[in-house]
Amino acid sequence: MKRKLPHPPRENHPALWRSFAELENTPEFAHVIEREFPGGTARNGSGLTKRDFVKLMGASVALTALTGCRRPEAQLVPFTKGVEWSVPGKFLYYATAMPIRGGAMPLVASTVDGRPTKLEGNPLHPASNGATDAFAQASVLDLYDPHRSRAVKRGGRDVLAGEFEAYLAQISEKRPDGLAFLVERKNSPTRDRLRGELEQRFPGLIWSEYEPLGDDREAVTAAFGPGVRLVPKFERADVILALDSDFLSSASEYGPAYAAGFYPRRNPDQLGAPMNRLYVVENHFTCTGGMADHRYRCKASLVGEFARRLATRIVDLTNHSGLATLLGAAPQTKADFDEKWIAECAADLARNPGRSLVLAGGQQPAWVQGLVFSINEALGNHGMTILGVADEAPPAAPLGRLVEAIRGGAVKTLFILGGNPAYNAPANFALRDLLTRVPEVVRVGLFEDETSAVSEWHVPAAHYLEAWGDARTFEGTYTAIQPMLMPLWGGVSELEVLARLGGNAQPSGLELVQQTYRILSGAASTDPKDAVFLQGWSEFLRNGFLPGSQATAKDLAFRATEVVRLAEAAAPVEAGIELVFLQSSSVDDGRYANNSWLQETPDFETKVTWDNVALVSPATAERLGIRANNFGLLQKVTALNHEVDFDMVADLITLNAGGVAIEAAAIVAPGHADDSISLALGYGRKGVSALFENVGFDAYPLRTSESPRFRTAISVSGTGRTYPLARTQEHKSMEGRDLFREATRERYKKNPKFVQSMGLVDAHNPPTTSLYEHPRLTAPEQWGMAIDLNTCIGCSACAVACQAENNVPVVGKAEVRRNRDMAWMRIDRYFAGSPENPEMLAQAMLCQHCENAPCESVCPVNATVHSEEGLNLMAYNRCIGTRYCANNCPWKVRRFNYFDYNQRPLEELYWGPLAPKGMADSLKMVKNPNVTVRMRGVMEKCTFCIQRIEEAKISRMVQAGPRNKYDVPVPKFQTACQQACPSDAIVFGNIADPKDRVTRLRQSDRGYVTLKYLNTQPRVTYLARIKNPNPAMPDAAMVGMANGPAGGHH
Amino acid sequence: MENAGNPSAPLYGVGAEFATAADLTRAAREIRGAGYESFDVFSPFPIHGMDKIVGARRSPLGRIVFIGGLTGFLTAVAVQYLPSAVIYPLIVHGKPTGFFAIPAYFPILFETTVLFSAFTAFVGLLMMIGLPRFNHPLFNWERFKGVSGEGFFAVIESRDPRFSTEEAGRFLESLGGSNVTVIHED
Amino acid sequence: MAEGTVISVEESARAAVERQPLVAPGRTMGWISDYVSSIVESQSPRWWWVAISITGSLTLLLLACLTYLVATGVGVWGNNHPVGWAWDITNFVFWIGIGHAGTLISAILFLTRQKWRTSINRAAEAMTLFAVICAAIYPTMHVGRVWMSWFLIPVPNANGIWQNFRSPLMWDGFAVLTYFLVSVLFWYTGLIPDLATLRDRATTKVRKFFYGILALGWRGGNRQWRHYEMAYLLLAGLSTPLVLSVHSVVSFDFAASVIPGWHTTIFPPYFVAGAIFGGFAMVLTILIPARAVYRPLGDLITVSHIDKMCKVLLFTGSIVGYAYLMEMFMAWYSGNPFERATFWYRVTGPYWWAYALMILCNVAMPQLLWFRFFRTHVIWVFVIAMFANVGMWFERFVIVATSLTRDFLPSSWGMFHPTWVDIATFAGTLGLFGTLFLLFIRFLPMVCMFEVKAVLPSANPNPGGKH
Amino acid sequence: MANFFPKWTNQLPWKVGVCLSVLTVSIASAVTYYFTPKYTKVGYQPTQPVPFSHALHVDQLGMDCRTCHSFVEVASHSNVPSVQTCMSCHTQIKPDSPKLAPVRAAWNEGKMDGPPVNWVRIHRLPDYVYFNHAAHVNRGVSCFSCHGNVNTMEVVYQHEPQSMSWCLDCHRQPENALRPPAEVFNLNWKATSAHEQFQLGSKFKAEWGVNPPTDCGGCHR
Repeated sequence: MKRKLPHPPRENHPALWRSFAELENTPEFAHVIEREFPGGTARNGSGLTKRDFVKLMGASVALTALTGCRRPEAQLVPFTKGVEWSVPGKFLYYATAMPIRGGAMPLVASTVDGRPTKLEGNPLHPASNGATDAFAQASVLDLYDPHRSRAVKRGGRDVLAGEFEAYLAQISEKRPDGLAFLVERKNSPTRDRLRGELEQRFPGLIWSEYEPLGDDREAVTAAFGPGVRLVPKFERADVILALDSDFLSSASEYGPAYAAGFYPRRNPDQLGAPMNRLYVVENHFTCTGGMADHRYRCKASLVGEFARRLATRIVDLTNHSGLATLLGAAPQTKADFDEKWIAECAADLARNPGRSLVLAGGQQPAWVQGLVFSINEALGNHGMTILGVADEAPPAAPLGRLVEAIRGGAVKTLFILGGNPAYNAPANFALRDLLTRVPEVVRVGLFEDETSAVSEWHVPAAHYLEAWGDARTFEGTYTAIQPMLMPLWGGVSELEVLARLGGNAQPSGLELVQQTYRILSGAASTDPKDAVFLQGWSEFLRNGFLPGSQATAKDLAFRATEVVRLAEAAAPVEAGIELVFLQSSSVDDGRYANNSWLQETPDFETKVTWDNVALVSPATAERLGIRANNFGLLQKVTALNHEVDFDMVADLITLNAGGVAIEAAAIVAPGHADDSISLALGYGRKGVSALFENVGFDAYPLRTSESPRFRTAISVSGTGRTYPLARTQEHKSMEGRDLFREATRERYKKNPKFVQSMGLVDAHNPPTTSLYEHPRLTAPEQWGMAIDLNTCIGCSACAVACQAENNVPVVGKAEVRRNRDMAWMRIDRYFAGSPENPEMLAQAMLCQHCENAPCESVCPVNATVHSEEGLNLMAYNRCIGTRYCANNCPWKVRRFNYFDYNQRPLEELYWGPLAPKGMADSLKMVKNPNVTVRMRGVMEKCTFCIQRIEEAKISRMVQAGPRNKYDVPVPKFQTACQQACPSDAIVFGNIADPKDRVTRLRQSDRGYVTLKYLNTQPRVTYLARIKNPNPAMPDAAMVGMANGPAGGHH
Repeated sequence: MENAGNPSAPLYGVGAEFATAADLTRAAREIRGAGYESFDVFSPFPIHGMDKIVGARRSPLGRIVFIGGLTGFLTAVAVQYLPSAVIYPLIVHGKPTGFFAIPAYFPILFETTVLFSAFTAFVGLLMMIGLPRFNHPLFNWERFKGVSGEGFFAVIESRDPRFSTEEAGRFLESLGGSNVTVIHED
Repeated sequence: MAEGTVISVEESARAAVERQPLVAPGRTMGWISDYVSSIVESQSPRWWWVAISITGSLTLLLLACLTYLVATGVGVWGNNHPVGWAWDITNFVFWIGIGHAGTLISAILFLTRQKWRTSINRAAEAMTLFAVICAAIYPTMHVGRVWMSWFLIPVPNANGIWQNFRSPLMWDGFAVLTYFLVSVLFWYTGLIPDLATLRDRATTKVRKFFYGILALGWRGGNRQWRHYEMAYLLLAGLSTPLVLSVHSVVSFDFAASVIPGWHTTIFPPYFVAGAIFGGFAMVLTILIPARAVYRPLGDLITVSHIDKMCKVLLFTGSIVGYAYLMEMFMAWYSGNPFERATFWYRVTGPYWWAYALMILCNVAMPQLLWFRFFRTHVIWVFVIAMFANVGMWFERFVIVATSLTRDFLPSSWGMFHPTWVDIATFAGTLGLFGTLFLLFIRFLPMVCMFEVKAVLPSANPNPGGKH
Repeated sequence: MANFFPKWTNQLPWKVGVCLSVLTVSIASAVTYYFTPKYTKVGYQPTQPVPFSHALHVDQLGMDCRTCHSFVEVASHSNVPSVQTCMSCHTQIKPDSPKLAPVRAAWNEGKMDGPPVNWVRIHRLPDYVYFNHAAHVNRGVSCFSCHGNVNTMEVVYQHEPQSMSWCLDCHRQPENALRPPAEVFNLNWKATSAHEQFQLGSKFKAEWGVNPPTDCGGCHR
């Protein structure tokens, strides 16, 4: 029956939108969409428009329907003006790049309705294999961080942006002397160009760059002359020795860019290229150390000595004169190493001249790096596995020189663009106090932080997704940085500030970059209307880089004498306990302290979230009386009980050096070097934001400019107090369950089917059969995944990517402590072997999408059932939250929303309805519109990115139209984790298609499923890890033995 | 003989009280012997073997309950099997949806059968003994209160063809009944 | 007749020396009615007011906790990621277990003609109902979205989707609901004649009215008794398989899963035995104080009753002990290392103390009941029963929670810590249970009068004949 | 003494019983009728800021749905036309009709910075439901199937319950909805008979490999 229910006349309440797609015609929004032509947008001053712009954006949340018959009125607000290229609700992809120390990480940003929600690698780019790291994945959250600074401040008072622009204009006219710049290390041609202009405009200008974790370039310049950068060629290296160098993780300046070269050589099934061999010498477990075929524990301060001993062996083997003379000059320190280890390692290197590669950590003392260069020289690796390229970036003054200038009172006006030197500068500079001596400090930064506190001006900076820019990647390719939307809170970009100082009254980032592009591309005409130019330019933007712009190769002329001079300057290392400064896998050097995705991503080794901890070896812990944690009782460390850490509290210790003392929570780290303590930088920040106040411990106070990597002669004392830690994994041992399987290359050759002989029950059970016939999964697409443990290093990029793609909520430290983290994708980390020097095993764990899924049969309401395509589905809106499925999941990958994590402030979860409801408007913008935001009381888990699967299938249908859709192939797509993985360890696809790569991998000899004997038929296959030990090495017997000497036979 | 209830109101019957269960049993046997049809004996607890004496057949309740149970069983089949196997089968835990899914349905088949049976038993009971009935001529008889304490009563009802007030009263007295009373409705 | 009486005298004499009578000699039917009813008819004693004010406030606490839970989220409990079920389901199984003695005593002992049941079955049945009410709170409230739990009811809806009857939780829901309803019917049917007693003795208008309504106009005629007895027999017959099925179904929640320590075929008999054990323990815990307060009850609930219940306690306790052993043996015998590890952790792992406590309370302590001394000394019995109550709670905790703390993947092992809400909620259900029981003894006959009368010698219709 | 309860109370139990059963039955039927989307949603017809008549534009002027809902074939979401679209005609036709005031306000002499037109949403699915227009209209499912004869509506109202079971009916038996691709946007097209529709539908279903998802994943992500 048909009734008309005329709706009561509308009252004027703020409109609501179901989808952001049909939003608003406000000028701001129009501009956002037209990110291509942002010139002359009203950015200045009026914070108001910005705010309701954000309000509009925020409105993209779904409606909450009232109960009862009267329908709440919702409104559709169409664009007033159609926006070109934007199709409501469809993703648009733009090439851009994220500036990093070494240059840039090429990215593709997925934007929906004008807001970027997800970042992926740019597969077209020569310096990228389409992968990213955790930081890049999480940087999109920084963009929307509600704690970002929003207002221009002078002397702590809000002022209009116009005032700051006037100030800049006045400087560029008056041309005062004593002008200085302190900037982050970037490789941006436009910035260099503007800098050049400024240097002419302001003679005597000091341009200083500082990166707390940047590689020290001094040694390179000394060894190969100025303007040279080294590019290692891993694909050519058969033997690699990493000396305190974590080149695989983002800790290296060039991040996962190296991966492309390295991982293909780790594949034992690869024909042609033999599997490479990796030696690692380090004091604590790094991702690289986890991959090592042979790993040697060594104090970071003794790595130099280790290199010297190695060099002597190599001299014996190669009689290289240059190296010999250098050895004469190198300082000697007493240390007892496993000489056999060194000898065999040296022999292995010497056996492979020109095909070996020795790397030293970028922050090791200059002479150590010099020594390593000359080892490579002796091995004839230069030009073979190590190439030199021209370094276009003009040299900048080190922070030291700026500091002297400030001390001398030569600096009148200091521009600090980005970075946070007041917090992370070397302690011996006492920069925080120095800055107060500078008459005018102008600070442009994303957050109001320690540096803003001591600056006259604080100006909100534009996020790299908000402003035009450019960069060179580590091998020199000229790369575009496109903004995805207008600055949310009116940030200004570094380039604009420089341009204004250069006298450009109305600078536009676009034009600035275009000019640089013209120069670099050698475009004949400089006329922006020129068709040829525009065509090239749009090409440049579409691909994200300028083809053939790689830096010119330079042959490496090794200058032994310079290196000798470095060595002579160096002194032997003092004995005693050392403190090693690490890059945090969560907050880098502290710049991501406000990024909750990263804060909650467990450290790859300790699995600690929201904190940094001091890592100590079992032996040292025992000596210092640091207790390990068993069954909730802190106990003295003995060989027996550092197996388990339950009930996460740790001893607080005091680290004292040169009269400066810091506190830190200490935990026992297997495989850590003795007499050495590792502490990640970037934590313990004050006044960043309420939520992250006093998380972790600040290690910078002990860090000096002389040795950025370590501090020797540390005195350690207990405090008697303990500190609560939030760890997502408490157990270290695999308990002989062979969830992770590995073997040596030899064994693999001898018995290619070795994985089948592993696994407690799996190996011996008769083939599991069912009583009844299983319903046949009929769809032509059957989704499955293969994870190659051989190349997975546990870097967590996949985990963060999953969080970004699937709107996985953050729960905060307190909740993680209650074992309520929500990660759909986690990295299980086990240790195998002796606690002193074990192997580290990293295993990506996610929903296995079992064909016979135990979780399904126990759900009383059919909220989780199976799809025809073999997906284990989870219907949130049907779930009532009995948690039975999670209990019955052998892999424990299901996650339950114990609270309304999306809607309530994390620190007020227990206040229930009394706490304010709703999330920050800007945080709504980062949510993926294609994934439901889960509410309290429902179960959730990995869906194999079903939204991407469905998108692909639908686009096939659209393409097929009135034809048989099965004649049209499903367009290629990747899951978020697969796309992010730098080592290509995750492969997803259709296992019903024999040609699909995943099908081949599932059938490979190394392939196995965990807990096979349960006969749940998982759709996730793991490929066993193959190690490539050197039989002559003393520890060879211990390598590849994660499943026990018997290799799994129990 | 005293009266109970409203003498002008219709007559219900004549009742007498007995001392012990044994006396009542004996009395019942006699009354039956005298050929009375509609009479009943009242006691604080079920007297063993009384049914035989008053010549009552076995209660049919059992058969009724069986039907109730059957209904419950079929309901459960309809609620479980049809939707999950026939109307809208889903792939759950790779388990069959057809006939071989039946074992999973046993618990509820059983529970529902018991539930329906129990309710039939209770409702059936009430129907057969004509409860709830709050008003009854017997309640007019003051001494009858004792029936739930330690009193034993026999009542010959007026609807018995051989009934006559005097005769019945005398007869009961002759059986050793005390406080013989004529019971009227109110 | 005469000689018949002689024989009966001799008989009863022999009986007197052989065993304690079920009802102390010299107690007439009148006395039974008078005394049992007087408990209900007299003024509430002071201790009653004290007791109910305590339990009542605990009940309010329960309400507060549940409100907080639903308004805030399941997170206010200690449940976490490996441990999705903890105190909630532990308490559920605990209460359901207690709810078993009642129907068992009534039904099974009735069918097996155990006359000694008569004076305790009423209280036991009442206890069953109250325990099941407490139990039902947990599965209802532990779900994440209580307001959506109507999804569990198979009614046609606009979503065109049906329940999953393969889920043990569905079985559970039906079993518990059925058990509750059938127990209510059984209990009420048994009450009708006694309610009539109260009705007939009632003096005030209010009592006349309410007991009159409740008694449904029962007249105690043979026409009613014969159907009544049949109905009672049928209900007893139905309840007997039911009571055995309910806890078996509850155990399916665990037995039907894949988790080591849960996935065990021994569970159904093991759980039922445990339930009877716990149930009888609770009956004793309640009746012994009641006996102490209402002294003359001692003549109805005699030492011989307690002695008999102790024997049941000893028997079931030993079955439970055997089950513990069997679990261990099977874990070892299966050769499945996951099984082995789980049970090894139970004994040696972080929760070893819970396991030890369980063994002490459920297996060790009841062994004392081999000795007549302990069976007949009420204080001892009470102490042992208390141990059994505690032990049964820990058995459920060990099975439900600690199995989850360590299952297949060591990476996801974790501990469970109760929050104050967990504790307060449990205390609250104890309060609710107490409140309901106190109300019961104030307003309903605690002992089944008509059945007790029926076992008196004077109830024999033909004293001459042999019965 | 007399009975405590008067005679008439003997009838009470039956009366109460009958009343209760009648009550429960009526409540049940009321709920099933009044609280289902069929009743609560169908016929919802709010007043719109601009009295736009589909009947006029489609039936009389013969405009195609896609003229205004331009993205329906490519996007998950069928867009409401931008003011630009309206004004592309209405700058010439009825340029100053009072009905168009809100549109002109938003248009604002082509500066397009006026207050947006707030249309009232009629068809609304919950936010956990992902419906895709493109997937349907490209595969022979007409607008008519979900929106009814919008072409004849003076003021648009909701024509179908759009409840989950309603969706499933079609997903389980797409034969009843599939029509020739050419007729998808022709809301007047009708198969001559249910039988013919079924024939046609089955044919298309086979030819196009139409296999609509009937598990959760199809719509819930």
